[in-house]
Amino acid sequence: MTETDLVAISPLIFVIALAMLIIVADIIWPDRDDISTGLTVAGLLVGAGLTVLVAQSEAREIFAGAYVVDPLTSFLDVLFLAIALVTVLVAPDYLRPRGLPMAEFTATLLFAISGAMLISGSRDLLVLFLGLELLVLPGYMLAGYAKRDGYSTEGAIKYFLLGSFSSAIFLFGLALTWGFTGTTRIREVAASLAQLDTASALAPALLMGLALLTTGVAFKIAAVPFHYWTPDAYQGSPTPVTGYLSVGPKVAAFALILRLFVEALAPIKADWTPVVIVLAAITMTLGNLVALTQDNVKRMLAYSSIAHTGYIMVGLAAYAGAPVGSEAERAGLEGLLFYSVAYAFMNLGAFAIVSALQHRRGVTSQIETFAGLGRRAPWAAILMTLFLLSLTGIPPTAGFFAKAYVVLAAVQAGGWVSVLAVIAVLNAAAAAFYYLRVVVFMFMRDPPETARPVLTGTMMRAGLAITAVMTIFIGLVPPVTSGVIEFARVAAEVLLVRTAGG
Amino acid sequence: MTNLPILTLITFVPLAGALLIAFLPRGRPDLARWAALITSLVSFVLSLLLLPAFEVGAPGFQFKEQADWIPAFGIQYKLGIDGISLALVVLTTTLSWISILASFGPIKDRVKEYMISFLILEVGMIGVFVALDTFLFYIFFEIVLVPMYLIIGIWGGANRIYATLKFVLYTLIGSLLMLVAILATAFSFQALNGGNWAGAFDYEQLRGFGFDPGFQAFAFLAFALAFAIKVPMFPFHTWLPDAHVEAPTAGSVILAGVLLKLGGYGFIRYAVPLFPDAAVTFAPAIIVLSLIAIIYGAIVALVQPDLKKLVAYSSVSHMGFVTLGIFVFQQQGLEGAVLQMVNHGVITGALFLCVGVIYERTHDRTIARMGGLAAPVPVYAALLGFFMLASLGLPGLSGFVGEFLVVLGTFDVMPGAAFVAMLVVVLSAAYLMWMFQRVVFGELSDFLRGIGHHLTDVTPVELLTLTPLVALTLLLGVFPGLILELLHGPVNDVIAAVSGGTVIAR
Amino acid sequence: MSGSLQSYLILSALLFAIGTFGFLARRNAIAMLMSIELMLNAVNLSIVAFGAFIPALRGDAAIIALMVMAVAAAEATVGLAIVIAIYRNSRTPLVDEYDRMRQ
Amino acid sequence: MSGFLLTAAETETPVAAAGATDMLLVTLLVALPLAGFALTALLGRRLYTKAWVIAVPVMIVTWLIGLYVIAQALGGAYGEEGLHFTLYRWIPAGDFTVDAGFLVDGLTAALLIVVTTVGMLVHVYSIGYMAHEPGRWRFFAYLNLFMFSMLLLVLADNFLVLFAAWELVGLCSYLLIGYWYKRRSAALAAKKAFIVNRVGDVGFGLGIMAIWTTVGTLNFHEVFEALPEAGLEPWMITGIALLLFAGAVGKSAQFPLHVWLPDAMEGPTPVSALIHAATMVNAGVYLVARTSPIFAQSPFAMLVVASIGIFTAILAASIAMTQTDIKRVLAYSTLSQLGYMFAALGVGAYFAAIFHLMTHGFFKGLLFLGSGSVIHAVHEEQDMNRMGGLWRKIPITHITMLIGSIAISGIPFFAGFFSKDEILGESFKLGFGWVWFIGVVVAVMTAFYMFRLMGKTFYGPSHVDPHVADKIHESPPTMTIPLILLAIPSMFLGVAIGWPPEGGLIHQWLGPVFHEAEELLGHELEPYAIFGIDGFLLGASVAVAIVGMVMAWRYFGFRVPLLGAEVQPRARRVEVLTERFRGWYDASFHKWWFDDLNHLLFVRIGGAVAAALWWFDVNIVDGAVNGVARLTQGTGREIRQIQTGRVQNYALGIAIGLLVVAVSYLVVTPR
Repeated sequence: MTETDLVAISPLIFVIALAMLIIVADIIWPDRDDISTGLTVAGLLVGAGLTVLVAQSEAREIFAGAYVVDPLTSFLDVLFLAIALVTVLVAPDYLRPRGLPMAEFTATLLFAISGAMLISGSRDLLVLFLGLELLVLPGYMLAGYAKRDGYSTEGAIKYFLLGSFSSAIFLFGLALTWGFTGTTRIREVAASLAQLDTASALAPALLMGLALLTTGVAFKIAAVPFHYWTPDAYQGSPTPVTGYLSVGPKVAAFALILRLFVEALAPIKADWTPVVIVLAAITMTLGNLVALTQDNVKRMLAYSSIAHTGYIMVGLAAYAGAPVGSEAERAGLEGLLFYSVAYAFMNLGAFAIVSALQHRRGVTSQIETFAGLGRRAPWAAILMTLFLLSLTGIPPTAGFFAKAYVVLAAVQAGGWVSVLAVIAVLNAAAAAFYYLRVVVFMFMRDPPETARPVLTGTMMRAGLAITAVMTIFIGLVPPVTSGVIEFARVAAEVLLVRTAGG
Repeated sequence: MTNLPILTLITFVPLAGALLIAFLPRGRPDLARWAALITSLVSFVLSLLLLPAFEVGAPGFQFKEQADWIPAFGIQYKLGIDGISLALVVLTTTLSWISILASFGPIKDRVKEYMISFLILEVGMIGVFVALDTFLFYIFFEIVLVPMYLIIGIWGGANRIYATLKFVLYTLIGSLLMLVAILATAFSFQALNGGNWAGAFDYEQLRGFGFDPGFQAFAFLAFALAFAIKVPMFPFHTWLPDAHVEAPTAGSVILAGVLLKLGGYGFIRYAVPLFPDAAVTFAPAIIVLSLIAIIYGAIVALVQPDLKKLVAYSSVSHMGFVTLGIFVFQQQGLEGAVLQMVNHGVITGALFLCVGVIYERTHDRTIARMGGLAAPVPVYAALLGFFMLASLGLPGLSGFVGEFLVVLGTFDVMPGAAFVAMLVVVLSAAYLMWMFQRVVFGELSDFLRGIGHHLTDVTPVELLTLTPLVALTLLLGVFPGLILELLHGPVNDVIAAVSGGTVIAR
Repeated sequence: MSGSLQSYLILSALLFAIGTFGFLARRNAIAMLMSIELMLNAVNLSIVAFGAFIPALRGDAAIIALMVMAVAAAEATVGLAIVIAIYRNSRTPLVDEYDRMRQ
Repeated sequence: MSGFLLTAAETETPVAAAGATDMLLVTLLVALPLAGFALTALLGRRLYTKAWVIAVPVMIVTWLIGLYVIAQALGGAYGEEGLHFTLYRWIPAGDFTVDAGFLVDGLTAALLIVVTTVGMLVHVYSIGYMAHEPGRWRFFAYLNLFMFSMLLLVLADNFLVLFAAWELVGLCSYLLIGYWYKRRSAALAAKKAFIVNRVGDVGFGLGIMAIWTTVGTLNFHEVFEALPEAGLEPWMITGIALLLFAGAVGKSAQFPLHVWLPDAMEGPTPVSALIHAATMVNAGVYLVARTSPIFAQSPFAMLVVASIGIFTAILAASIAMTQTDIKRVLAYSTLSQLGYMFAALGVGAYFAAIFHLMTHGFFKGLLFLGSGSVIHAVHEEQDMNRMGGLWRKIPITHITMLIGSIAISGIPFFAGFFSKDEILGESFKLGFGWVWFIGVVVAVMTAFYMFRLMGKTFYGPSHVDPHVADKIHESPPTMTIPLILLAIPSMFLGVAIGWPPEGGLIHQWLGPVFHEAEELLGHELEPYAIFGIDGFLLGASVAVAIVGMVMAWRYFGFRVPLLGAEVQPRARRVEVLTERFRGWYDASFHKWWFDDLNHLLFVRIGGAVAAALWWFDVNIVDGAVNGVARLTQGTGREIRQIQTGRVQNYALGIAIGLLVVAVSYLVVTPR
């Protein structure tokens, strides 16, 4: 351990420190939500700045190779911090009327984010596991944050029980992998696996481990059939938390996949590719089919987020299905990363609107509450439409480019993965129905008699502005688009170089 | 011309107008109306400026604009027009301002939003016709959906939500598959081009590239499905009657006048030249479907009780000529197909305007309740009659030449098909004249008598919307060369592509 | 030697399966939490076994096992907190009665 | 507009034997009525009662120009090929180009004589006839439009312009039949006329396409030159000819497309005279005559033309014998006479056909206008059973109509005598004995029904509504003067241009036009022998005509001692006759049930098919679409059930998922 190691990992340290600082500040100035909120926002911006400062164009291993700072780390960290920022901006308008304190919320959130950041640069199975636990444990707490709300706690306990269950499964998989390869270092795991005779069958124990790992991560990204917790946890959680849960842990879990499957398990990717392809197909299809029948917007978005997992998995499948060393491998990872960015903003935006509608207590997220929103709160309705269109994948929004990206990658990969491309777009068409149904309610139904205007605070507006701007800009402003693409490309490239290097 | 990016201007002036309207005060619908009208007129005038500057007979595309957009994939912002696009752009700008003007009266609720939707719609429509990059094309192609979705869904009739969702979902299924094909095409190009993305979405480079036949089949089918739904071809047409019935008048005008043309244009610009081998392979099937559409649409139109449905089914029939003309791969057929697109846009647009005029007064479109309109509203009756005649292909009016050329081209290739297509001459006369007889002739119906003094003849504004279309119908009927001369070059390119004139890129 | 590693691994797998069964079969939240503990401990057993039978892993194994225990403790803490919260709301520890949200 | 307007208007230099003046005048011939239409239509109501003030003068000027052009053409100023020039290029579609061009030759001129003259007279007549119609500006506008279309039709120099004009006259016919649009029957008749015509146009259109695809041009002269050398299979020529003939059958209302013409009588009478007797319905005859070089190459097609023609002649004549509506009798008579013309065309007697076209144009125009005058006199009554004894009350009408009836019946020295006799004679001499025989039978019937008409209208006992009877008076001069003017050619046109037989003016005029066809047919006619076969034929014609007249008189005339004693009251005798031929009478009276058949076929069955297809569209095609949507949602609703809300079930699902994944790794993996 050297000083430079600490510098390299400073964003992570900073976030953890920030979380502690907020707890302390809350003790000093209790009931001052504005302080904790302000601190968090400022801190997150600083953290993002730090991340950019320490960003490396080449992989920089620290702590004896247990952690790495490379473009992928930076890419993901910036994204995590942005997710946290938007969540924090959106939260007060929801939490305050319900008497839920901000400080604990932000601190918990920051711990979770630090876990995500730990995953993003992790090069060690153990660190990976630690990061994962650090990510999900605060997540359970956030899900049950409204502890007097039966829905919230119900969602939380389901999330917790199943989450722990899957963590145990995942851990067993890690243990088997570790025992089989004899190392926790990802690079060495990959090297060890690469030495296996590719023609002969793998040891059953390793395959069993692989199955356990697959199940574990599939749970975390909410892939069907490991998705059961998602709708209930999302619906029950306080809406800003739902927004966070639908993107933060999901993207982090994909980061985990990148580090674990794409880096460590790449040499045996032929073994897990078919499973990924099948999972991707049923994930998007089931998510969409069930979302079609939902009348609660929050729950509908929960199912929709399952479907989006499927779309992101198409990128993964493209990587997996592509011949080793082909350009399609990179394209798949780029698609995955690009999709994650787009998905993060548009989904956060959509949940932000749902949460803005619940400004007053007792307002549910039944689709009827959206009736006539176009008249009551035109801007909210327009933004919601934007997010929904983006989620549908209508150009020129970020969601469209993201979808195009993964589809392109899938097409490049060829074979069965290109069938996934077709399934993906058919799903997108079906999904249009339920997204547009919300638009129907907002613009084509009259508001109920009792409807009152929607109030949004400044922070909520800022949060909405960020998500909306990103949703539009990623698609429409060439420098932004190219920037994200380039960043994703560099990140993916690093991953591939290392994989190829063994 | 100077270096003025005129195509960009034409395309995006409406967007500027839409943004402007967004910031107009809510309580002043008149401002929104006028702003929209003026914006669309500016775009219209700009598009007219193209006419004198356009060099007839010059090969390739003109007024080209090109800029990198997403260099990582060679995606460009590339615009340009040839004769086909020029005709359709002018059609679009014309129908746009007419539609906006026609909305002045009928649209009273949420005028601002309506006008914004309409202007964005115009951006998409023009964009489709001027884009020379497949990705850009797709984006414009999809952008069109959203405002149309809103226009039908917000300002439409009783069953509007069903209709608009059906319209959007149906169209989306096709177009999303096309997206896959566009991306696959680009990738295919890139792979065969040594991994270089440059030009992978560039229409001019893709055209004549000579893709692998197996790939062509897949890509062609995906493109063709998208366009077949848009045109719409039998059996993908059932969204059209629903959408038309529910759409507000101007929506119907644009839907019939321009949106359906996106499909025809897509076939002629993309599906056929990019994948000529597959196009030839599937041509017989498409010809059969076109013939079915032509006859079937006309027969079903016969028994429609609703004026708009009748015109909608007539559109199915008329658009069948477009696809028929394209897929006989023969000069007259292709030129006729494009001409038919323009004509159908003008005539059917006008017919929907006419239906709108009567709907404004009676809030009804049921043919059975009409009758005897000739006496109380003679000018209206005359206009309806005029467009009815144009629609049934009376020579001297524009409908005739396009249809005739298509059938002629078909006859050249397969006389049997031409015979079937020609039967529509009788059928179209039957359904249109029967409609006309029931609506305009006879004694004034009890229903209309109940309308009383509200049953007024066309207002000056309505006259202003219909007169240009009358003029166009006459002009293009007597001087179809105005359009046809534009088409020789582009059409020859298409024919060259399918007749094996493809150059294998190296 | 590896034969005996295998037997440990089988044992740990069995334990893991028992834990899983417990998790699936029990309706009481606390009992389910305990099943998870059992699963984690099964993993720990395998880790320790690896450490014991493969010299190269000996050092890592201890650390990992400790780490897993720590994580298990943290998990239990959070879990119990949530269980208490939900018990307050719904007055039952039986999780299959928490089905207000479904479908 | 640099480029494209110029190219669009670019035309080949017209080849012209005559000067620019003539070209301008020919152009004016169509332009003037068009302008008249446009002005009248635009000014509309503002013309007040003088709705004719533009249309009629325009038509008179047109007529004068027409006379000049006719004189030039027939005087040989335009040479054998005729005056031929191009206005502009109408359709430039690659190698398919169509010019808006005009051709004036002998045939055109022959048609022009009828079209402009009858047209002008009908215009004048209409001033009086329509004097009490409130919206008559519309009528005059349509009339002008019709004149434009009809003149364009005869002047066109290629098939497509002809086709365009063909459709336009159909349009005018539609508009004018439906002039009294409030009357349901009128509206239906108008629609029927147009649609039935379009059935023929399907064939015509396809024929044009066939011509272009085989010879690559649509210009008359070029086609006729190229076709024999194109080396086509005979069946192709036959095909082309029959397709063209289909158009002619529709426009000239030949069997089986004859059903529209009687209904067309719903239009104002001047329209019936102009369009449905003298001009438009002749267009089919004109087309076949114009394309005679094509028909002449296909004996089979010729046979079809002759058969259809003569069959229509007898069919229509049989129906005419029992109709009671004065205009319908004339309409069926027109059908029958047109049948004669086609028969003539079919046997190769081109001159006779056009000759008959011209004479018929005048005398049938006269008869219609006369009937209009009668109808006017008895206050818009058309049923002959409610007329009678009018001959003293409206003498000018009576005399002129009598002249027309004599002309059509084929009484010597009146116009129809020459032309009809030429048709029958040539049929016989060219070896079509059966045509001749049926033609003679038709001649009897013609004379019979015409004098039945005259009898019931003018001579028989009056059944006029007593309220009306007192007020009957002769029509105003604007109506009677055209009658008189038309009576003149009805008397003398035959002798003027048709005498001597096979050497009259008509043969000189049309000689160059039919030269090619005659050569192709290779007909060798024996010289006309008045004391030989021709005399016999002539005698037969005259005899049967007189027989027909006398028979009609016996039943429907007033008593003339010489012509047979009156045993029973006339009405009773007619009844007896009717009863004796009950079946035939019914068939005739019900028009051989063609309308009922069509109603069954097209309205009933066609309607049912359309309704069935619509059902198919809504339930099957759209049902499939909605079915997919419903299926998708239904699947979603089913899958939803797995989300039970219970953690145990979820955990079980995860465990099963884990097992499946593990099994797939262990069993299904590629290695």
